[in-house]
Amino acid sequence: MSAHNHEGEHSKFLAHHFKSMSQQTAAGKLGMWIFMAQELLFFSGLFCAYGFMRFMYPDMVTQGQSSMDWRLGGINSVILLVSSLTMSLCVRSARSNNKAGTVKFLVATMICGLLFLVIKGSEWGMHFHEGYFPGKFFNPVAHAEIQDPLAHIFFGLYYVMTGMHGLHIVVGLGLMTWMLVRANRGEFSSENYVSLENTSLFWHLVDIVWIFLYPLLYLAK
Amino acid sequence: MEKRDMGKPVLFADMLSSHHDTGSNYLNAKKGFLSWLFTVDHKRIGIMYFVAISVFFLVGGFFALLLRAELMQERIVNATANSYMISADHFNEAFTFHGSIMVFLVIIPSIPATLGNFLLPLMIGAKDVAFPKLNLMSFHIYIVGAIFLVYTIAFGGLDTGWTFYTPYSTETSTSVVAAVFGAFILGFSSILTGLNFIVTVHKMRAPGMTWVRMPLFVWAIYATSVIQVLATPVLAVTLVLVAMERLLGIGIFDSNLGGDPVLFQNFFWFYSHPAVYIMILPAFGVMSELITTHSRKSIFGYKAVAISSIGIAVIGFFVWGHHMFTSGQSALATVFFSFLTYAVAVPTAIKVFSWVATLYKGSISFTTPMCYAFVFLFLFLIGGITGIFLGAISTDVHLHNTYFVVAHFHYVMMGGTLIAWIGAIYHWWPKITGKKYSETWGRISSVVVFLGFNLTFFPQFIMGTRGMPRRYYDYLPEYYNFHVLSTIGSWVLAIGLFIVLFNWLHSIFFGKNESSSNPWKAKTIEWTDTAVVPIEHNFEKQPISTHGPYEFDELVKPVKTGGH
Amino acid sequence: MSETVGPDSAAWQGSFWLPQNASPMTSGQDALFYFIYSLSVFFFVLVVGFMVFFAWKYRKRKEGESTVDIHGNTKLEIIWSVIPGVLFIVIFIWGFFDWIKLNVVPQGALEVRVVGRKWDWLFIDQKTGAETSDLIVPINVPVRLTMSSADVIHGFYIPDFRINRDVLPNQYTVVWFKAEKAGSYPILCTQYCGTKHSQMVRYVKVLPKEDYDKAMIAAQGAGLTPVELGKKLFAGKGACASCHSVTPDKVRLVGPPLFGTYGEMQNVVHSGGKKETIKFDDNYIRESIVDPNIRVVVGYPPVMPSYQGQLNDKELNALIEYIKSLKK
Amino acid sequence: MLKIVRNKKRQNSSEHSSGDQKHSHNNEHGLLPVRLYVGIFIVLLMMIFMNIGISMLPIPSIWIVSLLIFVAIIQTILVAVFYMELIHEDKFYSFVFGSAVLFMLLFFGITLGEIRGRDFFTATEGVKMMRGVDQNGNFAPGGPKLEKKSEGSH
Repeated sequence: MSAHNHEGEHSKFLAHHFKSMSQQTAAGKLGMWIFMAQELLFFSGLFCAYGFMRFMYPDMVTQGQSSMDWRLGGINSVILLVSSLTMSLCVRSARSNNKAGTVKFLVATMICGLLFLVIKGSEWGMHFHEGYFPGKFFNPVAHAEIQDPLAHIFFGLYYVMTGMHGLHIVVGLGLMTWMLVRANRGEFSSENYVSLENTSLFWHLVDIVWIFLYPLLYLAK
Repeated sequence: MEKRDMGKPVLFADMLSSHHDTGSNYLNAKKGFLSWLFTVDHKRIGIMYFVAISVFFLVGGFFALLLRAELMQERIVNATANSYMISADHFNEAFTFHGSIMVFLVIIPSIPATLGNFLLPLMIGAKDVAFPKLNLMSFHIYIVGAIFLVYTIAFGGLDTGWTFYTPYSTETSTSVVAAVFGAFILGFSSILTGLNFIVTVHKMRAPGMTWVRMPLFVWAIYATSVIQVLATPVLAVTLVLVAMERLLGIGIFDSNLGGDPVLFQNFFWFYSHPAVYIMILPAFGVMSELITTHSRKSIFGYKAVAISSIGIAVIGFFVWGHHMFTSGQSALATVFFSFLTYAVAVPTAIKVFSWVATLYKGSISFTTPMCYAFVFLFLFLIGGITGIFLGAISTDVHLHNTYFVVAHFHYVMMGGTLIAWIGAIYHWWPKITGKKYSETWGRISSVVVFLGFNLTFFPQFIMGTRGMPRRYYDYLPEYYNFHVLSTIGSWVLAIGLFIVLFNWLHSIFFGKNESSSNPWKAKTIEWTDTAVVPIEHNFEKQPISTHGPYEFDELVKPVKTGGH
Repeated sequence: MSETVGPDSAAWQGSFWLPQNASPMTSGQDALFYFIYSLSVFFFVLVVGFMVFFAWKYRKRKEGESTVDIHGNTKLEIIWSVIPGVLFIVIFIWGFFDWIKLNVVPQGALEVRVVGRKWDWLFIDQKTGAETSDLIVPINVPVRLTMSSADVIHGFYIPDFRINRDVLPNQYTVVWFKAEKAGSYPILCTQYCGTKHSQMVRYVKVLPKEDYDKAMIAAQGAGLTPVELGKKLFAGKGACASCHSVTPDKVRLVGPPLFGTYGEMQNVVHSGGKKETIKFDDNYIRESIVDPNIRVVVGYPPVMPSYQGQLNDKELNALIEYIKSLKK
Repeated sequence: MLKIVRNKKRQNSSEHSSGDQKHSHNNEHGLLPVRLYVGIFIVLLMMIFMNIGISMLPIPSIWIVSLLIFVAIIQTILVAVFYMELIHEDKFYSFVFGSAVLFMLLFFGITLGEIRGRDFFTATEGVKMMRGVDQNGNFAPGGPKLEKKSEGSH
């Protein structure tokens, strides 16, 4: 990384309207944290809908959850946790100017993300196989164990929550591919790491949402 | 209904810069249509928002006149759906169109996007907002969402009102999913603008500018941005759930599938009440600036006015239930919401009293912005006071969903935010365009708007207390005279607003150039440290903030005889 | 839509602001309304007075004249925060007690079940089972309305009794009133519910005790011929009148006009899209009532709701007889 | 909570950074040791299995749900504080995240609280899931029946 001296602290990443790199980094981080606050409230709407459904139809929800396979959910939780670890280590290596480490951990995180999507897709496939389509398309096949017509609400909300979460994982993967390109170009250093750290913040938030989704959808009998 | 605002800025900018001889400024720094469309200069983005919002305001206003004209018609007994000037469905589409355009496209972005964009960096001594490209993206998202929403409502015939109440919105055959998607996109523009402003205020203030040395407009925009960031996502998720409700039928809000319509109202109003504070808080900020500058007096109780902005923003999140007092909401929630509605009324009262107290012992010049400030104080006072009627749960039973509510929110939103927006545009007109506007026509317009406004909406208060419900296109005969009065008033109001528009257009094309960089002799940085028309990077040298925003030259220490 | 237009533009009985107060038990809010009103006028005049006075007294006399540097006065600021605060709490508590009275139904109230449906009301008297489109109640007797909606949210609002509650499709909502003045008072819908939201106007008819009993017996439709019962169902319970016209001029409403159509050939379109021309006979009427969207008359939207399970056979036959009787 | 963690972190990072000679002087805050990340990872892993264990307990479901949510909140705090570097960031970011969580809980509390209290005045007014209502005010045949509770309440 170019050795920069103090008075000419005009590294090539400094935008014209910022006075110093530290101001630019701090602004970038604060912007991302506010975006995290906004994402949190976006998911809060879905969790509130889940709370309503659980209050109105307690027995239907437990019956609906009987079809959920907590083992697959557990594996997904572990995968996302591993991806969180690798993401943090990726940022750490970027900030200690270790380009190889950054790329290595970034790729590991993306693999975990893809694995998560594969498992989630297979779970959806299982439900479709049983005929548990969301909302008005809900017609469980003959041998399916859930026949209660009201269970379509649980599955409707299940697909919306996990679908929205999956969409955020896809967005996260897109961000990470862009980060991978920039990491290969060697743009990240202990001085200019804020976009990588923002991607990691986004990924950790997606992990936090799953930390709440998993017990509420799979475990809360 | 195609909007041709794109062409306007080109003509507008060339006209301006060609007359200008004072070297390069942000208007003539770059030429051509693309230089406007892809600019990251917060001042140009502010102007583009201003042009777009004015065009949408005209479109929304046209539908308001259409509604008023239909309501003036003589009553036809046993009227069928299309026995009046416009059919029942068209009337429903018209009030939905009027409501959606005015709320989503005009009044929420009006002051934060135009003046917030233009003034925030200037007022805190920054070169630009924290994320200029994000700022441009917000504008493009706004334009895409706006065209999408206007198109779907116009051709899809949306007739659910701007509130999309289920189960009507989940079972009507009109284009609800498309309109909901349009509003979803617009929500993002609001969130990203709010995010941009919060980071700008926190990280990019001029050296020496502590929080108590910031102009009150910046306080108000900061409080508005906090609400925009924390409330709009809940609207986004509500709209996603309504779209899922219609596409997949997931049954959260639709009662035929086991959902609960009152839950939708909770979700919707959790955003929409803070949204009305997104609308009015910037107007408060503008008022603090206008009244202090034009009465040459420092604001009365700076800390109280600043903290009350934040107070309104925070308490504003606890009061949404007063929109649902008669909707079958639980009794405990009703009592809780009524009490907190009064809690949020106190800071608003403090602000109004502080403005009037600022006038005391000032040197008040009746320029056009000051006329609009007085019109704001008068109308907002009526709007705020009628809110007290609606806050008490027992009087609200009789007044809920009647024309009393229509008059209340028009007094607060149009009498408040729109009048403050017009006053603010007049106030900063020399700085934005470098042109002089005609003072006499400005004052005439403020009088005509004031008279037209009161003639339009005061009869609606009387109709409301007498029991005329909202969103009616055919009503009982005893309300006829009030509707006639209100329609005539709407014409006078339209004339007033057109006078304002012509005044601005005339000033752009034929107005004389502004010679001084601080015509009102204000003390905030955007006047004192910039050229007549600010250069592209706002300041030649980084301004240092040494004094409070309202220490005017004429201020003199009060004589030590215990004078307060 | 109510054929009975009710008292057209009777002189306005009521004060300048509020309509007449025909159910004082529930409309105790007038006192609070006028209390807030007087406070508002006082504060409005006070603030605007100060504004105008300051604007005139301290207008700019000459350029750059000096003004006093006042940054605030905590004593004054505390006063003008506490006074509104206290007044607001007084208003809140007063409103709260009135509201409790509004919601607690006295014992022994007359039970009436209200069903709001798209663009009409139906009142079912629990004691006699009578179904009427206008609410007929005895004078000086508390009446409790348990309301629910058959499709979207409607708003049940009687301005003269100061009661107003949304009518929800998925839960009951309850209002009560005790009319103390005979007469006819409009019922209006206050929650937007579609095309004819503004024409769901019905009337509360407050009658002395004996007239009330007579009206109830008539309303039960005992001893009506099938055609008369069909006519009552068509306008009342079935709310068919809100979409089908029965007048000789065959005016076109939401649904096809029914005058003189019995026995005619009608071209209809199947739900699958296949067109066909059939005779407008008993079976087609019965099928259209029970399962309307199977074969819809060409040129009309398939929006008719199904009455399956809501009209028993006697009522179906009565309706068919009534439609048959609609000819010159 | 944050304060305790921060003090604990300060001692171990000081003896760590003294060990780790290379000082990158310009970044505002030191790097957390890799061992800390892996340690937090293992703790979080334990918590996932603890959650699965809780869901197997034979206790009433309201307890299960609250325990699960409690464990999830602890996990969230750990991820936020260590993985999202809140520990040595400017305290304002924790304030932003905290206020977002606060507004989320406010939204939950009032909305879900409101649903419970609807039949406060009259028993029938409560939310009973009824599909479309037929002429006699009973709900249409397809919907779940309103159980015949006593009409006359206080």
